[in-house]
Amino acid sequence: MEPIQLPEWTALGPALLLAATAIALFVVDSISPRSTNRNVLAGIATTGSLAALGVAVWFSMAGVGATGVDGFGVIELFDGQFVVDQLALYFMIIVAVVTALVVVASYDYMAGHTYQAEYYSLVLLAATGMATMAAANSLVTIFIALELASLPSYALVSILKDNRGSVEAGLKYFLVGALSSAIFLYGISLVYGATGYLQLGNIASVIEAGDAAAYDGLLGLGILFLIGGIAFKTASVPFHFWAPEAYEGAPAPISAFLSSASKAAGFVIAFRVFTEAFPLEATAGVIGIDWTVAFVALAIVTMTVGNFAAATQDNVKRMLAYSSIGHAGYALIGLAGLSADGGELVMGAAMMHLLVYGFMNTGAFLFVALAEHWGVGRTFEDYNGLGRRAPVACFALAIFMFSLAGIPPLGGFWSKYFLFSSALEAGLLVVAAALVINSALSLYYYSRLVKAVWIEDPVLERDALTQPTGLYAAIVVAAVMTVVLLPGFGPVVDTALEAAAAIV
Amino acid sequence: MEGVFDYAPAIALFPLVAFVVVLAFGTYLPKKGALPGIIATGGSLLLSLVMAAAVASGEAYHETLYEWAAGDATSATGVEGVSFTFGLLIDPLAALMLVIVSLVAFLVHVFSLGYMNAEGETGLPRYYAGLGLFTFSMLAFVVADNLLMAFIFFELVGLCSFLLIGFWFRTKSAPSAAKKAFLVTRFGDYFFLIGVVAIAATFGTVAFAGDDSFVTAAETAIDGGDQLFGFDAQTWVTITGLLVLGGVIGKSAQFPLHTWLPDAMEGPTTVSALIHAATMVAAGVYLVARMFGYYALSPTTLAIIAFVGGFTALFAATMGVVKDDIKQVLAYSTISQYGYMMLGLGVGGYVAGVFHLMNHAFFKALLFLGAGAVIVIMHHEQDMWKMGGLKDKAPVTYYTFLAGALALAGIIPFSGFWSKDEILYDALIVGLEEPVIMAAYAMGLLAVFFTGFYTFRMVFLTFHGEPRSEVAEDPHPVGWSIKAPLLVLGVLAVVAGIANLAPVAKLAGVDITFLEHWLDGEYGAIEGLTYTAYGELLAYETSYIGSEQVTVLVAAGLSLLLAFSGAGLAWLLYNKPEPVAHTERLGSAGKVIEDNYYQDEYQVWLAEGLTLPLARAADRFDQTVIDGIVDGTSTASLFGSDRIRRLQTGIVTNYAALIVTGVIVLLLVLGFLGGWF
Amino acid sequence: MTVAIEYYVLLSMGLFCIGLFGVLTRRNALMFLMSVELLLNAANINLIAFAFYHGNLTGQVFALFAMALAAAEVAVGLGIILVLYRNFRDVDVTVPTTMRW
Amino acid sequence: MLLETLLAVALLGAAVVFVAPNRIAGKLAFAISLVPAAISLWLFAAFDGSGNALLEGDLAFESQMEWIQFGDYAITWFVGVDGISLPLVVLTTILTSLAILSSWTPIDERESQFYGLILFIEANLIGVFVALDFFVWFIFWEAVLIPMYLLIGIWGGPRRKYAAIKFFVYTNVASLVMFGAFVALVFGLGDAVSSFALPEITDAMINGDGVQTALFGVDPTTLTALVFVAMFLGFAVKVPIVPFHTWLPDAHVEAPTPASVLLAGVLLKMGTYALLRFNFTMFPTDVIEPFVVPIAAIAVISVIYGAMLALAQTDLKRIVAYSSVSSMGYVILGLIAFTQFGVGGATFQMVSHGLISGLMFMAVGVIYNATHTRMVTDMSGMADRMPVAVGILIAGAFGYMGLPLMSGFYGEFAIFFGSFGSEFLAYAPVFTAAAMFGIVIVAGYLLFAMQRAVFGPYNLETEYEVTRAPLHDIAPMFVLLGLIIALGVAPELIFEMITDAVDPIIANGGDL
Repeated sequence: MEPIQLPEWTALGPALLLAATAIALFVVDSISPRSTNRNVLAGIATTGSLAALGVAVWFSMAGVGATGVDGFGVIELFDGQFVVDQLALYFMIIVAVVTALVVVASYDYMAGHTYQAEYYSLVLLAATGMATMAAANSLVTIFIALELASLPSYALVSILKDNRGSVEAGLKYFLVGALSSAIFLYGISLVYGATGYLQLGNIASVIEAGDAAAYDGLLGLGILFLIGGIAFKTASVPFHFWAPEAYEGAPAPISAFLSSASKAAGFVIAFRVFTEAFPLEATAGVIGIDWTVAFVALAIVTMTVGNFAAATQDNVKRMLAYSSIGHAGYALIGLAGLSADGGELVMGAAMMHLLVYGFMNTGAFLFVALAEHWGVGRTFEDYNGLGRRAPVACFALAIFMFSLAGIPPLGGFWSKYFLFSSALEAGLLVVAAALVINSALSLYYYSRLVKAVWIEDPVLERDALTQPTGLYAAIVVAAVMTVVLLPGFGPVVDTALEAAAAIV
Repeated sequence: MEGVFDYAPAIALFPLVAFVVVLAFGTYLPKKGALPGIIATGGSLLLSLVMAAAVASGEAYHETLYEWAAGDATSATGVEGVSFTFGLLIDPLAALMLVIVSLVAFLVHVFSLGYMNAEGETGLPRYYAGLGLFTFSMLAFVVADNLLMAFIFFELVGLCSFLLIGFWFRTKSAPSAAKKAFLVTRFGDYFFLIGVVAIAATFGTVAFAGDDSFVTAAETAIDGGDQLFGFDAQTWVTITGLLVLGGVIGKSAQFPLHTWLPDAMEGPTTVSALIHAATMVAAGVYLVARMFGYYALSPTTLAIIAFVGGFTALFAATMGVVKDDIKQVLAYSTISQYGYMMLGLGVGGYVAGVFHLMNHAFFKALLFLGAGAVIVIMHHEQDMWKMGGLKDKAPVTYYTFLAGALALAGIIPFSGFWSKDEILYDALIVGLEEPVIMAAYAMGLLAVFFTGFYTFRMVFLTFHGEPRSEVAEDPHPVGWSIKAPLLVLGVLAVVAGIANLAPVAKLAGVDITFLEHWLDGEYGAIEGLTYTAYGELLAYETSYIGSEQVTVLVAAGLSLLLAFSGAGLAWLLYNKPEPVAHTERLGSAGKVIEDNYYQDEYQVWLAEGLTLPLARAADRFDQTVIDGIVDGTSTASLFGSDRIRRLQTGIVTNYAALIVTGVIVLLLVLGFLGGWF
Repeated sequence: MTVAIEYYVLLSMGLFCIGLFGVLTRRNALMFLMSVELLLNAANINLIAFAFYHGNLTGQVFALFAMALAAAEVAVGLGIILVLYRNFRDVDVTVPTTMRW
Repeated sequence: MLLETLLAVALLGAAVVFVAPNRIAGKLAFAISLVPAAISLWLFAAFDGSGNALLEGDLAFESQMEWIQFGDYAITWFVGVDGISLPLVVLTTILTSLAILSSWTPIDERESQFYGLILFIEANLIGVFVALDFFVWFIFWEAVLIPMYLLIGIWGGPRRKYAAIKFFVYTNVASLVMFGAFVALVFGLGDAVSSFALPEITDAMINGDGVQTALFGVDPTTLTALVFVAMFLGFAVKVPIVPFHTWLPDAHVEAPTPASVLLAGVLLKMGTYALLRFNFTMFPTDVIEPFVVPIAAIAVISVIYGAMLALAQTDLKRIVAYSSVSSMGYVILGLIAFTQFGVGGATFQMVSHGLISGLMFMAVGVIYNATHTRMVTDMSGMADRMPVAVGILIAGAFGYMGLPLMSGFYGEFAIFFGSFGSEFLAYAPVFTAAAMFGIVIVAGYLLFAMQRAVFGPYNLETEYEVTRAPLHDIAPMFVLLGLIIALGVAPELIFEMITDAVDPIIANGGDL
């Protein structure tokens, strides 16, 4: 129990801190627009994201949003437009972690670039949006938060204005994003039409009361369009098309940020919307079908497309991009496996996966950032023999790869196993089988990267590579966390399950 | 004398110590390791004699010394638990064999001083270590009190044989011969091992002697009419007996697994004398004698043993006729003689078989060592056509060799006559009742003629006539270390027959069949392992031509007649100053014989013409089909991957189209399932 | 006299389809962007119509939000199209295909 | 906590060596590896357990603690040893030390990484054998792949990349199959189990009612059978059993000598160990029964087919690799015989084959170090220049052939004896006799190779003088040879402990 009772609005502390940091960065930059003090900017951004992380962890540990005896209970703000429960805090933690890693890594990556302050503040604004998504409890706030996350992301992807790849990536991301958000908005309007409400809880009550029975087609179409919007954010098939290009063309830290944090944020709204607003049984009564069927199909197709497309890539970043799509497929199991009589196990497993993914995938992309910082090139062949020059970073890369492949003894194994086991328990034999097959395939291309850096001989002799502190620190922290999560997975399981139980 | 048996393990362990010492320090020892070997085998010989004396004083020894492994396994006959042990069984048979083996081993060690050391061979520690290990294994095999232990040392002597045949490993032929020797005997041992396993699994014991021996158990099972592994007990005993016989046939170089022995002559002649004539090859026959009680239970097996023995005796003898290499002649002669022993045992002539085993050990070791001496004299020339006239230049060698030859040819009164005659007599009396045995007897008898012929052809070509090469005119002198063993063995070859003058005994009615009494347990013995006990188990009927005496005379007369004819023919053809080859006269038959009836060819074909291509085909199958499926899976996946990534065309309009398509597909599927339309 | 809700929905759907058609066929980035605006406005029509239908203001308020967001989106979009033009000397969205497969 | 210490020493040792300078890495790793070896020998001496670890046996050095609770199932840290696992642990530690020693000569780049990986692999191998919770076991089981992948990939031969990735992906796919099947089994057990502790699951399978819940519409009996088959297939790749063996020759041939030593010596035993622990301990005999004859047939085919493949090879390492396939066939035969001698002999054979194949690979490696070729066709008369190494190679070859008084013979004999009289296996004598023919073929190909490679006139054309190997190459081989002979002369050294742990398994067969 806390000795001091904080005012209720502080429950959104992590998001607010991120927003404040973004504004602070603007302010600092406005004080002397002509000079750029990178240390100060990066310091502020790091401090802000770490503070947000600290607060989120603190809240989570202290029992904010926990429903138990020693918890504070779920905190609802602005008439239930926002809600801070364990789920929200859990995802805020993920977002904050990734943000912190990305910000630290960007210090070196962005060295020499213009628009430093803008860069950091856009990152933090996007993070704010994502943190807000975690707490949003109404389709309105969800949409706004989503846009708050998306718009800075478009800008961030194309921030390397003279880089054709970056611009192309930004364009594609933006166009697909615009289309998707339009579809999402249209879905919201249909759901609103069918139920008359935008707040999740109210929608559920209407459906449960059977008042929406007359609008089965409308509601069904609306739900389908909502799935579309979410699929865009999580980079799931068929809305994944932006991802390979955006991740490939964007500055690598941004790729890391988008593929980890943005995806997690996409999943949190998916989890919340579908559990809170569309109770499975009642919705099925209206639209005549379990919406989990859609997620089953999406999960299988997404993981298969992602993994298969990743298998033969030559460009490392693009391989990681497709792998990221594959992982979205894994996490979709969290929704596919929901059932009327519970499902916190499967959703919890998906949440665990997103946390671990936050470390290992961010780490992997940050390694790419490091490689871009060195200027060694982009393909597997360019990476050949890096292990001789930069053993520590490459060791970390091996950890990320094997963890992404989900093989022990790394954190990725646990979350993948829990997904698998809960899918089995949910009776999704086909999904579980697809998970296994795709994992087997993924091992091939992940180990290809390990092979490149550790096994292959360098194509040409390199000079010693620099060791940028920020990038190294971020990578090492991510790697250590990926390893430590193996023995220390117990608390993660407990937290994730509790968070999932909050909404299921 | 009872306490002396406590020292029995030392008989085998002495040479083992010598092996270790020589292996570790041989290079630094004087005589490069010969001395430890001589001392060890000498010690073994002394102890063996002491054991023999102890047995003569009425003792026998059967003791389990070490439990190798044990466990619970219920045998087919219902025995609970099994233990595999190392133990000693020193009965008259073993004691006799101990003396033979240690004596020959000792003499060969001494001989080696002249044959190997004096000739400046390199790698001598390896040689003496091999001899030591061999002697150890062979002695341990002899005293083994159970079938598994026997198998273990049976294999180890095979290893030593391999190592020693391949002593001159820098040549092409020696390693090849060593490999062949090991492989062919291994093929026999495969059946032997199945036999051991089968016997152990059937009876829960592998002991040779005592109440819990597998022999007793088998007897009980047959009497009780048990069903074992789906066969009636009698058949099963036959099957297992035949399986063990596989090892015997391999090791004792019986048809069809005899092909390795002639090749084994690539080894040093001393090794040939010790391993490939006197002792290791005898191991097979000894094993049959050792578990004779078991074979006695199965007339079928015995008949097969007899037939194989008789056939091999004739078969090998014919091949010996045309060989030009002195060692080759001896090698085929060895095969042939072991055929006799098998014949003897197969017709129930336990004493006769063992008797011939003993005599053969002496005279064949003598002949090989004599041949070794000749080879030294001839500066390592082995072709008899390049020799001649050595009679006067090397009298000791000549006369001892002649004694051995007379014994081998079965000329009265040399040792070989007595034992061979006894075998043929035993075969004849059984053969009068059993046609199969009669056929075996006939072949054995016919072989006597060939034996006489090739033996004396060898003697005449080597020692008589004029020297046919420069080296034969200027022979290399040999030292005492060569002469002394020859003399010892020469004396034995002449007089060893006294041990069992059965025909004399039968004709004159004098009780001078010492060996028979020895093996029949009149001194010390283990119950059940006696000639009489075996006789009771045997199911053979016997009959005589007229009376027993007449039969003895007929048998002896026939074999002597044939032996003399063979020797006489050799005298006619080859005892000339300048003998010429007569092989051409045999025509196409001669060609067949010279090529050893194509036995090597078909066996080599089995290995290289059939197995190897089969292996290569399997390898190709493995590389293409099985591995192809594995690689194909990965190729297919990667192909699929390549297709799927083509979805990503890079054109954003296509993406929008695909997104819309995806949504529509989902809409149609969900709508159809949900009944929205 | 009120127009039945179905007509609003049909209108918005028609608009949506027009927008979609534009998205699929227009290669000019600006046209693409305008088509997206059509899509958004289709949703807005729905929101407002349903707000009227359901008798609460949530939809109308949300429509305002949506318009503001659409404006922001256009701002970002125009920026991106600007740099697109600088880099590719064209605003055809099918031209930038350096990254594919 | 002794087992934890054992693991921790190896893991920390790996970390220390990883950051040590290349110059001293080899010696440092050897020194560190002596510690686990000493601990494991001490464990061996102080072993006081009895019975089978999974069947309510009295465990030695066990410890168990909470780890993760997910849904209805607890995952615990649970380790301990019994008579089956302890010999394998000792084998692992000793073989690792010796493998490190034998790497001093061939490994001349990135030493610290190499030795670090070796120690890391050692830790995981120990973990596989001591783990008693499914997840602890599986984590170590899979973790072995990574260092081996890198060892083959970085320090391997010309086709190392292909071999490494094939090894990695193939065995991992197999693990996934097995893993999925096992998880399904545990779910099928329903409320009967509350954790992934192997003894608990075994208890539910053997003494409890077994699988009672239908899963995915598959009835419990079929489900159990399917799981049995899937797990068998999963382990079959690891063992490997024909036709899942093709990764092995590639991996063996390309791997650097010390990795081959560990691969053949210990990694293959993981598969047979797991088969014993899972398939043949956890499943009641009536589940196994329908598969007995097919499995025995596969075992025999592995023996004969593997031997035939070995016969067709000219690369010494490839010969030894295929002969491993052949030898593992014996182990399967022993396991399926389901008698004390069969299963005990199979376990014995695991240890024995570990020592012998380790010895063979070392000997081949030493010759390779000197000649830079392994092709039988390229060599001739090596005995002339390297008498000691060749002598040991020959000794190893005879060990492989099952020469009596070397450990291989006892293993094979016990297997044959156990399977010949097996009442569980129909036509046991026929299968046994057929499998035994392997001892002829093995003699054939090894002697054939010896004859061509080490005997005959010396005529290898090298640009340098081929000389005797240094002591630190020879010494480990002598140690192995000593162990092989010691176990051959006195198999009871470990066989007693093994049978003690095997007996409860056999007892479960009831009145077979």
